[in-house]
Amino acid sequence: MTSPIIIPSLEAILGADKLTELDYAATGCHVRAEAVPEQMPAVAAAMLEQKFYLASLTALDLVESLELVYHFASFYQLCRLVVHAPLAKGAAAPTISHVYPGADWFEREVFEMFGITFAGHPNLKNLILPEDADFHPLLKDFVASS
Amino acid sequence: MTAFIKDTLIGFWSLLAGLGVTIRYFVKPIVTVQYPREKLTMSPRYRGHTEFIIDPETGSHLCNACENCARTCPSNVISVTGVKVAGTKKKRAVTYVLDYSLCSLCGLCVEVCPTKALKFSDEYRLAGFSRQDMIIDVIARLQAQQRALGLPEEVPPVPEAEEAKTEETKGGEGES
Amino acid sequence: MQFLLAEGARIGISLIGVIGLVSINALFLIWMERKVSAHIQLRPGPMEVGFHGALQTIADALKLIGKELITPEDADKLIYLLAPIVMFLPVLVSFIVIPFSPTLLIRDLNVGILLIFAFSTMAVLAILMAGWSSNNKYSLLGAIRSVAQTIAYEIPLLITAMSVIIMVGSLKLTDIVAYQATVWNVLFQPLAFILFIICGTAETNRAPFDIPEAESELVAGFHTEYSGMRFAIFFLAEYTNMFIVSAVATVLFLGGWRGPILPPLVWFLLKVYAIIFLMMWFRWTFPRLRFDQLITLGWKILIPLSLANLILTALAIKIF
Amino acid sequence: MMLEKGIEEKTFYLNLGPQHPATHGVLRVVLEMDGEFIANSEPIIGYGHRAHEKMAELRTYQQYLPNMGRVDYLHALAYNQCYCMAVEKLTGIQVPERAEFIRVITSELNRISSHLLWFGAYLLDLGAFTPFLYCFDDREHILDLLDRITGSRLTYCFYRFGGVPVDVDEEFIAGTRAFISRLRSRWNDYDTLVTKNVIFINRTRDVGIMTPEQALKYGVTGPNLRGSGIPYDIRKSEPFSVYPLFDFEIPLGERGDVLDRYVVRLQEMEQSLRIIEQALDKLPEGPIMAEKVPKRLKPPEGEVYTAVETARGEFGIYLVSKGDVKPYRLKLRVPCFSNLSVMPELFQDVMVADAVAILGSLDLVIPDIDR
Repeated sequence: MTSPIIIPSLEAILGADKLTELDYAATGCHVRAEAVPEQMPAVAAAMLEQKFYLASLTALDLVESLELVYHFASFYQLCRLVVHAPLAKGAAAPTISHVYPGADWFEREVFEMFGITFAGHPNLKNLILPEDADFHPLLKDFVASS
Repeated sequence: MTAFIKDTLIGFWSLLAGLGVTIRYFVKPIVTVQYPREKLTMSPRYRGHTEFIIDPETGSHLCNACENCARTCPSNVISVTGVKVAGTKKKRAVTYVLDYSLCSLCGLCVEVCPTKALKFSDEYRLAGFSRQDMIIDVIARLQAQQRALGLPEEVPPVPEAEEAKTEETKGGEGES
Repeated sequence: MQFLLAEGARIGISLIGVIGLVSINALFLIWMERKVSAHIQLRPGPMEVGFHGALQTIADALKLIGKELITPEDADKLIYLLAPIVMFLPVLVSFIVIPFSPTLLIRDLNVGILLIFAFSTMAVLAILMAGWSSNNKYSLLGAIRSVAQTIAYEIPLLITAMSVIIMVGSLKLTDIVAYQATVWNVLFQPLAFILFIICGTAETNRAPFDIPEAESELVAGFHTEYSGMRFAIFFLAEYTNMFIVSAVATVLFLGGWRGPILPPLVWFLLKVYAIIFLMMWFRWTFPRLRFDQLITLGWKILIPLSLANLILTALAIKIF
Repeated sequence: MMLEKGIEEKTFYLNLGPQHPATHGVLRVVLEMDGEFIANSEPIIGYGHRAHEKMAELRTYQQYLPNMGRVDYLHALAYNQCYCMAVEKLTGIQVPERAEFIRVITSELNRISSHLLWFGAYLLDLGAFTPFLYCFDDREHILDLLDRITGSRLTYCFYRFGGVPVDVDEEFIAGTRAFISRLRSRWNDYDTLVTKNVIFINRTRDVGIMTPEQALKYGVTGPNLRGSGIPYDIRKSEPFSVYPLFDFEIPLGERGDVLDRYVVRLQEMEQSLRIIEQALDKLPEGPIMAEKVPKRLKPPEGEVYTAVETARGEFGIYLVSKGDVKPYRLKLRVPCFSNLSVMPELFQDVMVADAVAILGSLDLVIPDIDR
């Protein structure tokens, strides 16, 4: 297993019970972490220190609630980390764009597609959708017209 | 200073070498195909729109209107209706219409067909003047092919006593 | 009175002749450009209209005549309309002194070569007018680039021409041709010839120096907003400019109309079109320079080299 | 007022796109210009948004296959492969080895065609028209080869869950071998015409330098990252399919400038040729389709992330299944999205001409960004 290198630093932030090692062959990730959105800036800072890049940031609409999903990976070793951060509908999550400038666009996309606001984001406006679009297409209650 | 002169000379030489390449190509024969005058043969697996395979035994198509293709199609291109043929328990296609303007050329319809009734045509001149031109009546196309081969033309079967289950077909008149 | 009439008729005929030549030359050159580029790129080029597409350019010209002339709303209208004319007229004037053959020339001025250089510089003014008046940022950038780079290629162009002129001792084009009765100047002045071709390419705003129009950066540069015949005039001027620069190069370095067997006019045109082919060949081979790189090239390489060439020529003349 | 203060210094805004010769697709970049220099820039995207992620939730797994040819249409087969791998991982379908070989061969051919197109289009950005036609001549041969087995020339929809639907034939193999030697014979011309050209070198060297730190913070991947000297190639570092069986190198740049990114891509084509050559040599016999792949796929509940190395970088699919015939959520992690987001940093205080050179060197496919 190549994963242990990141586990100590994450355990310090999240607690040991929040981390699980996954079967890489079946899931494509080595470690899964459960976090609350408020911990994400700290997690991101820890990951950047370990020279991980932010592969993807997205969200899931679980109908009753939402969940932010962060994928981190490294240029230097094979290790993929997925962080799930559940979020109540209507709640705001703190931004990590000051840690990873690349997260800026990912957060804007999540904002327009799921309606999740990111507190502290410098430029939270629609990225892909038209500027005046006030709908959130990737929510499950959004019905595609055709 | 000497480095500057050297760089300049190397740079100048690189330009001449580049000119050498283009002049070599200048005298080479052209590689393009003058399309309406010359034509290429389509590759054996070219995915045009679908058409019926003419069964050598019956001289007709094999479609039993199971609608697997219509259900599998990601873009709802296919509308097919069939009726039960009198005397047998089998269904047979009466209409088979493609709205080719929606097709994304995935080929799933051909793969999913249980009776292997479909194949890709090698028709590639598919431009049209309106959306109507993109609606392809596969049965009419089959009939045209049968005429060309001198086979008896496909006659869509008449429904049995009970009324055939008809489905909404898209578009208007098809053409071959 | 009779003198005036004769002179008037002469000017009239020349004008018609020049305009005819300019149009036919442009039609031919555009066709030639298409064919040269096509064959360099392994394709046949226009093939449909006329024999090997020979009439394609005429079809295009007719199309351009039929097109709407668009004037942008906030354009400086007078300047906008004048710019193509300012671009084109100086080009026509240059034809007065070009010696096509010993007999075929309109006016054999004493300052022939100066006249051509003086008027060809006006193209920059036209580009500035077009770019400024279009009220389009791309056009403006193109115009500014054009003005900024002028000195970089104009000075070496003049200095290289000067080395030939001090050899010959005359500014008259026929004198320069006469001087090359036995040996072409290019053999005495190979470096000057190369520099002249490079600067001449820049002078005509052609790739790799097509910086004011740079289609991948500035859309179409200074003539972005021009359409129809107004655009066509810029086009016409570009190709006529090519002809003039090549004609000057022919006169200065390649012995003008001189050559065995064939008539002088044929020799002259052959040489001119050979140089034009060279310029086309450049265009379809090289990437474009950045505009500060052209200035660097001008100041750091072309000007020192041309000055050195001038000094060497002067020394050689003094010694021998 | 103006006269008292002297001439007021002002910046102006310039729209690069959405209709502009240098943006290959409908990308708009708003440039705040200080004369010829760029003071600030902001890319504006979304003109080609087709809601691919939403479409995934409305279609069955099979029906989503053709979409994968249309996200990044230039390296469609890698996307196709990634999606198939994601679903195969989720359902536990084992792909026969011959099918994996065919996938690698076709995907690498597709990578070369993508790089060739980039090469031509990039030179077009720099004002050289002719190399574009030369590499299209080469690319045409790849399209013919792929047409021969996939049946289409651009929007391939070739891989299926569990393998490939069509086997390669002798003519394809012979044609591919002929193509390999043909392309190798062209490198010299490309080098002479472009790579060694003094104008080209001056236009690209030390322009648009991307540091490894920037790449890390923005999640830049692919040749853009490798141009900055980081040897990260998913084919090597996270081996998928049968890539571990082949011997190939990861070309690297040193300075991270435009020229390095160019050289990396050019060398990658040669490495792809090597992979194809080895794959053709080692091509095993056997089935091309896994047995018993259900016609109506219903993967068990779970989530999976798969990544492949496309011509532009890491393409990842994050797929969540709730045991339905349709995916519950499918996130496409597209390389160009991150590669474009770093662009404003590279555009600091460069000229318009350089901006075009940098934009082109990032090798963006706009529909890939917009999805």
